[in-house]
Amino acid sequence: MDGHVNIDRDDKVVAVEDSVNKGVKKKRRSQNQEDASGGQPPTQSIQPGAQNDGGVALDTNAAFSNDHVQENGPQGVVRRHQRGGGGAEQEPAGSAPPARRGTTQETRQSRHPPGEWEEVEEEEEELKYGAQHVIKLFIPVSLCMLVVVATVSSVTFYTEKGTYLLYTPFHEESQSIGDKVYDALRNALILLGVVVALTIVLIILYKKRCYKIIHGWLLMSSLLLLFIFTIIYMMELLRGYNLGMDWITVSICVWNFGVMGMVSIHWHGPLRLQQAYLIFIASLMSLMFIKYLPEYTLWMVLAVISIWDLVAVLSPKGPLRILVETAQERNEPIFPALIYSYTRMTQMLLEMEQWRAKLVHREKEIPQGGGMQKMDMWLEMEMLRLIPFHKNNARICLVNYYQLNIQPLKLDEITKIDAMEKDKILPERGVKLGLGDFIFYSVLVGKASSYGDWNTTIACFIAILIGLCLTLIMLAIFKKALPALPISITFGLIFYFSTSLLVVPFTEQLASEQVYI
Amino acid sequence: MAAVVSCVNRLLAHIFVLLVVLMDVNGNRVKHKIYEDIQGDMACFKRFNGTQEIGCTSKFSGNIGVVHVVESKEDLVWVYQRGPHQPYVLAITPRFLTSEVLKEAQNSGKVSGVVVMVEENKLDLPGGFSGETHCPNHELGLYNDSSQSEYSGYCWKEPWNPNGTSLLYMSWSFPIFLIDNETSINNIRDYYKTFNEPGTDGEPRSWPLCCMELKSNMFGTTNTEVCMRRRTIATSVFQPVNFCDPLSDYNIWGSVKPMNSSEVTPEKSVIIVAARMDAATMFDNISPGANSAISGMVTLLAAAGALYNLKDDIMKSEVEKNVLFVLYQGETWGYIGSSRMVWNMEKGDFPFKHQEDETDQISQMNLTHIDSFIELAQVGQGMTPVGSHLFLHTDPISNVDPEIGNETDTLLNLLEKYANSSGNVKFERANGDAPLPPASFQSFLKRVNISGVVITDHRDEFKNSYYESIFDDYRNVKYTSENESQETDMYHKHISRVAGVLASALYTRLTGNSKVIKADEKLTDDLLYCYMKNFSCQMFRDYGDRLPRDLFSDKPAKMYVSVKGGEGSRTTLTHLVFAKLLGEKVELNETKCKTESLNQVHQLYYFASLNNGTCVMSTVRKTEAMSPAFLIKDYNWQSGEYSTWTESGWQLTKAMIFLKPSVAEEVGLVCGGIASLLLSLALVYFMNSRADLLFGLTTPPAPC
Amino acid sequence: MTVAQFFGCALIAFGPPISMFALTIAKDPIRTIMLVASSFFWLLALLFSSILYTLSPSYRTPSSLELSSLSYFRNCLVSGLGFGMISGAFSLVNVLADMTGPGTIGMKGDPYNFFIASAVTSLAFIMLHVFWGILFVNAIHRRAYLQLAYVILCHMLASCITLINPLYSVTIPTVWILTILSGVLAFIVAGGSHRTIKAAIGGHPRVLQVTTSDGNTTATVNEG
Amino acid sequence: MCLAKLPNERKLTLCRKYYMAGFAFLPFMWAINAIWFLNEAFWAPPYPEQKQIRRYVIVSGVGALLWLVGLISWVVVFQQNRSVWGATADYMSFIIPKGVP
Repeated sequence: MDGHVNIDRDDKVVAVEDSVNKGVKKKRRSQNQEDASGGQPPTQSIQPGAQNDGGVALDTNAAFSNDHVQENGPQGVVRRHQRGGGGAEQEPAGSAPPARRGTTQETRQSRHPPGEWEEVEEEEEELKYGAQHVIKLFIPVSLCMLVVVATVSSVTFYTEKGTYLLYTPFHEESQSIGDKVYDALRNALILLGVVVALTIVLIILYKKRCYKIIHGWLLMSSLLLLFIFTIIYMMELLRGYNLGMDWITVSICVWNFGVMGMVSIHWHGPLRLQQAYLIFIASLMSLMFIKYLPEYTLWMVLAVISIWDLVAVLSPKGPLRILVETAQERNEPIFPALIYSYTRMTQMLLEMEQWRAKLVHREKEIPQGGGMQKMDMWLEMEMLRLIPFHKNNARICLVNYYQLNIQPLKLDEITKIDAMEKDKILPERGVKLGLGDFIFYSVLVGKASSYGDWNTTIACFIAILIGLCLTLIMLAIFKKALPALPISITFGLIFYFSTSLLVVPFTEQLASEQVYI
Repeated sequence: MAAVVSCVNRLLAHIFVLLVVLMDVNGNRVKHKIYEDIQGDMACFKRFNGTQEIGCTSKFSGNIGVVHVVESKEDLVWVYQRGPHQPYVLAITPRFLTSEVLKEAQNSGKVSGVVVMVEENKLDLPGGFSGETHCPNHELGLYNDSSQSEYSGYCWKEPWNPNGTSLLYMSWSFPIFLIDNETSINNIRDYYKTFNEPGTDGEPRSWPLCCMELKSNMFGTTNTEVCMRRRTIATSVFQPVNFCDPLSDYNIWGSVKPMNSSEVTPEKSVIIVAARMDAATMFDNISPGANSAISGMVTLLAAAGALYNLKDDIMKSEVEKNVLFVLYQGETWGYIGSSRMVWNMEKGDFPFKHQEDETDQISQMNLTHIDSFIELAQVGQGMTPVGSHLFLHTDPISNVDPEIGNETDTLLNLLEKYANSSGNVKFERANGDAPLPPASFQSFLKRVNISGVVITDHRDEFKNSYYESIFDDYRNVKYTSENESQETDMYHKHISRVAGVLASALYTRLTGNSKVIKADEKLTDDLLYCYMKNFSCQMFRDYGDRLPRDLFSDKPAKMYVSVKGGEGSRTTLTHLVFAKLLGEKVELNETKCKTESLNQVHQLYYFASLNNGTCVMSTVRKTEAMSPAFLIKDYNWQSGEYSTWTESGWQLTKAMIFLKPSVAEEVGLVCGGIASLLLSLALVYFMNSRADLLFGLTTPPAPC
Repeated sequence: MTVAQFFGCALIAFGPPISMFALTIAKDPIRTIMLVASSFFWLLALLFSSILYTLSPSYRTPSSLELSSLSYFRNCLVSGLGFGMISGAFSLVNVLADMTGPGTIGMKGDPYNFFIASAVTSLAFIMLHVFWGILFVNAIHRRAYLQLAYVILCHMLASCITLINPLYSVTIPTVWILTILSGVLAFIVAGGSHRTIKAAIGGHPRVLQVTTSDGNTTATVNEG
Repeated sequence: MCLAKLPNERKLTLCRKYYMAGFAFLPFMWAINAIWFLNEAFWAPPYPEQKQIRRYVIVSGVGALLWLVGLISWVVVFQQNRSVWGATADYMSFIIPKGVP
């Protein structure tokens, strides 16, 4: 769900140029107008972005900061200059995007806000711009939680214990809390070990550039999830309501559902559908966790994972760091598919193809002097206009990618092979929330709801949303990769326990006595 | 601010006090204010056989109905003719637990459930009530209709069980719950009085009425064939659903002399002394079976104990006879235990398949080894003011064979001799031209001609008017002990007398010389008390000191043969007691006191709390009692050869009582809700669209 | 089936706030975030006060909760709504959940109209929170301490009056009177009057203006 | 992904692929195809490939509907006759409801 509405893809670059050439103020204006257009649908090109992204690409810089250039790195700047030059030459060749850019510039002129309000308005416009993205994250997260909570509270299967994951050998049978916690701790550590191991494996694979393996693996896992887990889910649903069903119907339904899922996730499909699938997968995954992790272990795992997350992302030698560095020096996206929605990605690719096509058949128009490498430059800068490169976002992706990777079953990792092969140079952009985060948020809320007390559930829900908010804000402030789990999960845990221990007795007393506060 | 708070508090102080007094501290969830749980552990459940299903089930989500307490016929009439708020849940007293009432309820279509309120103190027993048919186990018995014997029709003319209502074998479309918990019953009555009871002129009350939800959804349906098939399918596909399980438990048996495979067992050498140890009712968790099962069982145990005290001279006697004491399981449901034993004997793997390698193992036994068969059926009501008066039934068909006839005669004579010598016991031969009453013996006679006798307390029809019903408890056999061993009680004396006579007769058969044996009255009394009144009695807790505590309830023992993994506590305890009675103390410590395999001639049992640690060596063991029908490959379920009874599985059975509002109120509420939504929508929309005019542009609230 | 009751009460209690949310707030991300944030702060306050409750299980807590949460941060309409919704949810959601069963309340001597009463009262309180939000903000930035006092007193009165439930005939009218009163005050403070109402009913909508007023609120948020 | 930005020939190929795939017992794919390209097929400003797209959309829409009807009727029939068909029905069952003949 990269919230990047096409228009600001263009404008941002424009903005960048401006800021490079003419300085901050104008650039800010550019942003105003970019949301002015972002705020209200009419502009055709904004439409998909505006509605599509359940979640966000919170383009940090655009949203909260005024200086693009510094952390774009020298190379970025250089390119921009080229682009500036090239763009200037090629403007007349009225290809679609330049034209679009033209129009936007005009609009910007026309919408110049009156003088003394400017500051305030810009302030709030920026804020709004960021807020939009936050909301775009809220929606899918809430949806995912909704699915999980609904299932948990309606189907007993996911709350009754008995069978456990292979990774949790200690089943908390004993009565004393102490032993339970001890078991839970050991389970959690084992799980953590698995996670670390997997991460390292992945790093190695990635370093060795064995993309094929990784993608095959991801494909397999998504296949498993989409078919087998769906069957289980369906079965439990039917069983919960004691409905009979025959194999023929079931197989047809599952076959259709699964294949459509694979197609829309790994190939082309309507964005909405794809997002729906991703949400569904995430919730399936978290349901599995709720079902197959012993009670205390689950809480412990949540805690341990978010701590480990913190370490791995922020510590200088954390595995993520390494991954990030490699990703950056290779200047390539990190499995975009691991992210809630990467359809922009495919779309970019398509656009890229368009560009190439155009360029190829426009080759003659290119000044003969340059020849091939000129053409390359062309391509490159076109790409740049298309998708300006943000380190941050790449890193955020990574963070989330990593989040994904901790699933013991690695089922939620979906990717797009041709995305990798077509263009190694395509950088990911926008803040992406990994499915992993979805899963863990939902696990927390779902688990809270499994005790049948709605106050707790609501409390956890709000706490997590707030945590998410804070994460994004900090992202804007620190401009460095931040793990998405710790804050939210910490809040969630705090509020779960405090609410269920302290608040609920109080509120239930109040409710049953009909005392209002 | 604080000042304000404090003053307000002082202001409201007295209200606080009031509230704190008023408010209930526990369970603040509003749920607890709405629902009241009613005892729901004694539900009527479903059973299946090859052709039919019996019992009751509720809908998947439970049956809800307006509670109507039935004290008299009029109440029923009111429900069927005037009651406007159907469906109803009838709360009846045991008097109304008859097939007529239930049939009427089912046909009226106005009843969604029935609750039977059994109050200990003011119990109005129906004159006679038995869930069984007139001819218990007729179909699977020796004289079933398909058999050519001239006695096949006998029972229909002269029913053994005239009080039989066949209630147990009927299928009901609504759940039936039994409630004997005081508070639950009082709750039902009180709420009924406050909310539901019609006015004096039968004027029905208006909503809200107090309703009841009965939830006892049975998984299985149709018949054993269907539900077993579905079970196998479910297991093969995904995690299993126990649509139904075969009735099964264990036969418990032991021989006086050890039967070692090293020495050969002579033909016609084993006297089988049998009793059945299970009873049934239509409800879960209650099956007292005082006369139908316990009387015979305890007699057998007492006789075994008395006989085994003289084991020394039995062992050294030259007579090559042996006595096999057997407690059969599941006899109520088509002679499961006995037919299984016969089946195994025919297959030649009773008690176990012969292991080549093992030296110390129990010898095989088959039908030819059986000398004669003595069965203790219901003997509980043979108590007369002067003593005991019992009847000896024999099988007219096998007696036609002169040899068998003679053997039977001698056996009867022997018994009568000792009865007379004991003075206050009278054994009278039942009508020689009548077939046997329902008895395990029949399973053997179906296969082999052997002499035998069935000892009962009735000549023609059952004395027991509550055969296989919830009322067949200690009252039915006039057992009066309040705690272990009371001299005043006559019943245990009666049982001991019979046991004594039996023991003496057996002693004579074993040794050839005669001797009058008295059974231990203390023992019989303890056993009777433990089985009929308090299962967690001292004796059982001593014997079963290794069993989990929760097996012991202070209710009477549940004599129902359950399914595999069902409640086997009474089997286990009987097994232990039996082992102790038919075993000798050996000097082994707890660690040594273990048996490697069931095949061994002697089994070792350790009782930690019997004079601080006793190891007992005994021949008593248990073999599975599950109908052969479930072991024979593609057995034809319709062929009434073996018992095909299965019990349905279920999630839980629960009952609760609550108040139900009128539909009008609910509709009103929904309308109100929708109205509030729409109104607010309209208002907010208006205010939004006209915001500029509403909040005049004069004062835009400056930022704080 | 008393799912009907569930829907009825749920709509009664949460219909108005939901429509407010849907029409005024949902389309503005910042406000939505504010909504969540404010409810979060309400949670914090509740947590704090329930700690007091666990320490001393008396009814002092409601009022002290109020003070604490009020003293926590400034509110505006949105955050007021946030307060209202979360408090409404906390007071009602479990009751609603229990309604879904087959039965209704009243068998054990509780009033029959328990559900409807709690629905109506929590609606009143949600609205009260909204109005208080508006009044409070105005009071703060206009230094109008009378308003401030009114808000606090009103809140305490409302909360304390519910202590004498289930005397609905007393509590519900009082609470609703307070609600209407505060509503009118809030309306006036926000710049409304009978004149403007007339104008509004007669006049034509001008959407552009709405955005500016939005701007102001958001600006408020910015600083608050 | 956003169709509007695709070049027409790509739209066509995509639509065709979906249509073809639908024949592998994938009515759902047809349904998606129909809904997804509905706008392109009927309301979008006309372009050469539109005619074909329209055809595909219509066919797959109809196909999907037929499948839906067929499936629903099958389910109804099965549920009606489950108890009648006895063993066969049981063996065909993915879930056998509890307590229902």
